[in-house]
Amino acid sequence: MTSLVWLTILFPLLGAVINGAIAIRRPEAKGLVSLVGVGALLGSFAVAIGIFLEVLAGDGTATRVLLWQWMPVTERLSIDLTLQVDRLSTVMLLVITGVGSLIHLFSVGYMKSDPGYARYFAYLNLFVAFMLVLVLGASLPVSFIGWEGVGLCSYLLIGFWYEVDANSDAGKKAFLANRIGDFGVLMAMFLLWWHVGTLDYDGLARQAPEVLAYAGAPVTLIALLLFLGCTGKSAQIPLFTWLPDAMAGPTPVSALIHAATMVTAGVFLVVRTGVIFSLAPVAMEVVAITGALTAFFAATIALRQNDIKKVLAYSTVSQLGYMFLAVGTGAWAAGIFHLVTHAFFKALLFLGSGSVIHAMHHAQHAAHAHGDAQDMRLMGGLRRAMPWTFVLMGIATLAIAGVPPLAGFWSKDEILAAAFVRGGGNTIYLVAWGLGLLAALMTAFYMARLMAMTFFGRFRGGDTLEPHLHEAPAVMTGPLVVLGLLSIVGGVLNLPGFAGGSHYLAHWLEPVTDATLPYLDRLEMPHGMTELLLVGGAITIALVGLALGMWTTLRRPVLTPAATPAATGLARVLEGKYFIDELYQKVFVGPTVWFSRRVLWQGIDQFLVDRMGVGGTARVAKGLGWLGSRLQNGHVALYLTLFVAGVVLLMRAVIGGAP
Amino acid sequence: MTPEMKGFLLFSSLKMLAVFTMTMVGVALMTLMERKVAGWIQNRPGPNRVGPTGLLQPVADGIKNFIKEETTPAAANRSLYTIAPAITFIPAMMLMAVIPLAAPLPLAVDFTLPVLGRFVYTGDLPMVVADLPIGFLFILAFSSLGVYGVALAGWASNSKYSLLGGLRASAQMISYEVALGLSLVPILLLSGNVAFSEIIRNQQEGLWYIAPLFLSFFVFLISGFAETNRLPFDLPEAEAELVAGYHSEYSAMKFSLFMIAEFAHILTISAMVTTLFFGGWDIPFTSWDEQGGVAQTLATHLAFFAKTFFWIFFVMWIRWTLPRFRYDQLMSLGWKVMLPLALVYIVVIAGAIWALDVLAPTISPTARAGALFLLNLPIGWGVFFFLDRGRIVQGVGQRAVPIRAGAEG
Amino acid sequence: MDLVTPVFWVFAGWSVVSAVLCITRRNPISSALWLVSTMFALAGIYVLLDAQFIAAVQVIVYAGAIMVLFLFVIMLLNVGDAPREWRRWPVGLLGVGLAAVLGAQLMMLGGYGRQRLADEFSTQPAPVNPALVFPEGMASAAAVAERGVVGAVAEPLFTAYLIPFEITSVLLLTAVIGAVVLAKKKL
Amino acid sequence: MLLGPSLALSAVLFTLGVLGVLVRRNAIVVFMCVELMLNAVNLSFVALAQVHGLGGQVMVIFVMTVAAAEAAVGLAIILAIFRHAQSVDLRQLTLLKG
Repeated sequence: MTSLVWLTILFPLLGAVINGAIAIRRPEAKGLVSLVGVGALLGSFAVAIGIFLEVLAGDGTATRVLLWQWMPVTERLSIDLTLQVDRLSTVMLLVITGVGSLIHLFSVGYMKSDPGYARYFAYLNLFVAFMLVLVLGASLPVSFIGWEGVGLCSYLLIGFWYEVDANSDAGKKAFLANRIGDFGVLMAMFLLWWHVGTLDYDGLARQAPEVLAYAGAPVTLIALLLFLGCTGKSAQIPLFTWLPDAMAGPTPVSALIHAATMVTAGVFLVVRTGVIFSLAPVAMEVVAITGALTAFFAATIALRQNDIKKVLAYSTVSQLGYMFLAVGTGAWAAGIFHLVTHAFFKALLFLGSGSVIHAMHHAQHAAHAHGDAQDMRLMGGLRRAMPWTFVLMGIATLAIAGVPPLAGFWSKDEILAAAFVRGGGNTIYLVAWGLGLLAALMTAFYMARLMAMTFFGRFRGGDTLEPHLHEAPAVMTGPLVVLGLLSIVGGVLNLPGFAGGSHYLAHWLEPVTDATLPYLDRLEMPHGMTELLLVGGAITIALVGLALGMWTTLRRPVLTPAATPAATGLARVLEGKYFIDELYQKVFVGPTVWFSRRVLWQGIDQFLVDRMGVGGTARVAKGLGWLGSRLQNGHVALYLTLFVAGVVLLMRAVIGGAP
Repeated sequence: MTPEMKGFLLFSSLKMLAVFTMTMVGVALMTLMERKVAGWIQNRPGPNRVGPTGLLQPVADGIKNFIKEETTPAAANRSLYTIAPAITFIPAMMLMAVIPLAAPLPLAVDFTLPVLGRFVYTGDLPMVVADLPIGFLFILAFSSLGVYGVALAGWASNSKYSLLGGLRASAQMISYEVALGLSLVPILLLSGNVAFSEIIRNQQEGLWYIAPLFLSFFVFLISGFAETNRLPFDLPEAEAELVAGYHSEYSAMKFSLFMIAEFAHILTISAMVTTLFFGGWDIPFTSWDEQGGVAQTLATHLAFFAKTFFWIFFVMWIRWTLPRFRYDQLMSLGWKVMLPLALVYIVVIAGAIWALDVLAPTISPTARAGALFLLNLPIGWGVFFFLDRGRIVQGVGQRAVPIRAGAEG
Repeated sequence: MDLVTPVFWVFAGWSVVSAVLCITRRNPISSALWLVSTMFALAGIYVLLDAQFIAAVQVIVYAGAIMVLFLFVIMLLNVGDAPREWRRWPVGLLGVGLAAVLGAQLMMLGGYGRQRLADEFSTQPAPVNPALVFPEGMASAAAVAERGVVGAVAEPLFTAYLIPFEITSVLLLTAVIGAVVLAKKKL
Repeated sequence: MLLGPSLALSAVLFTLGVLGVLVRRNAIVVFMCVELMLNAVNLSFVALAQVHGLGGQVMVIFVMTVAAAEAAVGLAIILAIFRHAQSVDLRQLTLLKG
């Protein structure tokens, strides 16, 4: 089965091709599109399960599947298209195909009435194919194909409703931010090739420690450049601004790409190249503190957002920060663990919000009303109309807030414990731990606020809409139920000792993560009192945050957008997302545009290249040609005379001073 | 200067003198002969007033030409007009210098003259002015120079008939020169040499080349007619169309130089045919003539003379028998028949010689030539069959209107 | 004293005088005839240089074919004496000067002996054995003595130079086609 | 052997050819002067063939072949030019004017 791993990529790729063809020739054949689109993912998932069972039975050694020689450049650098199946990629494989299947299924209901149905599924299938290439690639270049491919699909899907300028702008923004990160990855690849001479993950893990000095400048630079790519792809400071805008795409896309899979690629890459990072302690610190800061800042912004998807978007950025905090402390397994559980509950949250938006949208449609279907201030009391969605989103909220025994509790607790342990010897990690705790508090708070504004109280969207609110169809709630179950039980993957587990996932991943052990102290998880204190603190923070959120929101009636006074002070800063976008606009975009327009375009291109370079060359050539044409007066005699003169000179040169 | 060298120079000068005299006298007699033959063919006496049976007629003609008035057209290019007859005459005269007239004469002389000193010559004296190693290439080279005289005469006269005649003559000569030269290549292949003495010796050892190289002979003869501007190829001077062609404007001695050159060419062509295809001075069926000696030299000279005389007669015979070709027919005969024929024949002969050398390396020259002769029989028959296509060879009998038995009664 | 040297000088003088007349005669036909005369003299010199076959071919091809072609063209075009055939004198003077310099340079090449040529031709350090650089072929006289006039030239022509020989046949074919296409008014 | 005098004669004839090419303005005469130059080179070849083997004579044959081809094509071109311009005077033939 392992050798058939390429099937998992081939199915969605074929699905993309077929759906693309349908989108061009026969976009109204939605039944066929659903069959192909969902079927491809289910087929992929089936193969993935087969592979998983095989890997489960194996001893943890990686299997490499050579598809073909891609770039046989030299004897030393021969890049093959090889897929690598080990325990890490199997986890990613399962998450991507599993969650991907559910989201595809959900999309069948959500996108039912969209005219671009076939195009949507073509993009989505293509995305899954690229994502699988990313996680299955056995070397950086192969992964980079996927890395770029998912960026492309992300761009296509964010701008899916490209008729609206804002949507396509959001797509471009995402793409550009990703490009900045990709530059880092490319540079890192060049440097790795320069220093180590291989780009293979296996080869890197073996050879990098021999070639690159521990904590040396090259390895630190490489790690930081890789991390730059990760901040782009995973929306970390400073490249996080694109992710909230990416919510312009369809909600299932947000769930799949911008919550569950693509944005976690950065975390995955850091774990994949863990050896490089573990050789560069400074880079590790940067990763950890960046992650913690992102988690904190994104959480603060989420506090004051009113768009349901924006809240979830900042929540995603925040949770990704957690993951980077985890990998920054060297708790690789904790990072992957949180990645998995986060995929479950964040996908659930997004799909739930999708369900809500779907209901709001349909209600508005039925009542011929117009309004923002995503503004929470226009919702409220939806629990009565959408009990299933309410219950499932409640589960997800508890999970993300960190209430035991739901999945989020275990993974988040793991990360905070790791940061705390590292903080014992390094203040930076202690700061990161503190930021993480605060973020956890705020996470609970804003999630409670979201639940309260959406499902409690009374409906604020107007009386005409209320009768039309209803639960989503089964094809949409079905995946929600599955994800809800996973959110509840996901924690068993890596139960810690005090809960009767044995860090199963961490041990399972050891064949992959142990390569970093020689350069990184093993994390000795706290035991006994300390552990219980930490766990207790975490639970307390979660409960306090939830309670505070519920209380502050329900304390007084939520104001509709029209009635909301302009925010002031800190609230205004938070509502304005710290004005990061404006800052970037002023500091980077504005000068860049000015520089491009004035200097590069008008100065260099128009003046130097066009007028001086091309035009000048042409004019010089013309002038010389004019001079030459004076010489060419058509008289053969002149030509002959010049020719003979040339011969005389040549003779002079050849025989020189002959006697 | 050594006595041997002086002897060589002396005998060479004597041979030059002899050959020149012989050619001039021969040409003079040929003018008479032409008229006699014409008369004979046309059943009339021909010139018979000057001297016994008109024998002195050439002398009378010569005197007449010498004392006639020289005219030069006013618009002519005077220098070229004057030099053109000489350019025609000189190469024609030089051609006879390389043809062996008889078997070598064994000689042993040693004498002293009052002023010039001692002269010594020992060994065989070749009966040829210069036995050049380049042999018939010399003939080809000099006959090609004849074109200049004709072309220049035509052009320098500044008369349209002359110009047309000159151009026609030059084109014709150049065209047939190609076939002429190519027809000689099989001889080179067979004898392995271009020198006349070698060619003659080869024919003495084997057969006369008329047998093994029959088609070469055929092409050579026809091309020779064209080269000499003789009927049936006398388009350049076709009196009915061009008055007299390139020499319309010439008179007196200049005109007679053209005539002498033409007859010298006839002589040369006849001598060439004799030498190349009929064994030269060889007397057939005996090897007595190859022994060397005064008697042999005289006898072989007579043999050579007889053969040449026959071919001169043949040329005249043809002239008074056949009508003139049309110009385009002449050209297509040259380029479309003679040239391909000569080329193909070269290939055939080369292949046959190669096959003989491979299959029977030790075969005697006679047998070799005989084998080639056998090969020539079907080829010759085929060529004539296709060239003729039932027009001449099967001719009259077929074309005659059959008289039916019933019609008589 | 041998007879060859004086005869050579006779032919040499003849050829130079003819060449000078060739380039100075106004009438193109005279020029052509003087050129033929030059070629004829050269053929004589070839005989003296043991190249009898080349001499014959020189007369047959050059004098008998190429120059006749020239003569034809001149006659056809009927380009008589131009009233003033010479170029304006500064141009003429320039031409004479250039030609003089070139001639002087060519004469200077007389200073190139075998040894010097070998030294410059070879990549080895200075004094090289010329015999190694320029392997001696069979000299003309010896080859003629061995294989006859035609065979002497034919042997290298059909062995060592066979491919170039075949290529010249293609060249000739091309020239024939080209000439026909160019000269014929209507094909 | 006459090698030296032959080469000198060759040089003289070549120079005369160059001179003719430079000072004459009748295209046909210029062309003939080119032939004269070719002949001068042939003389060098033949003279050197005396010493260095018969390759020189073979080369002369090639030169003649090329000269024949050149004459055929060149004269055809001159004919065409004459038909076009009614002249073979190089001073009047300025079609190559740039």
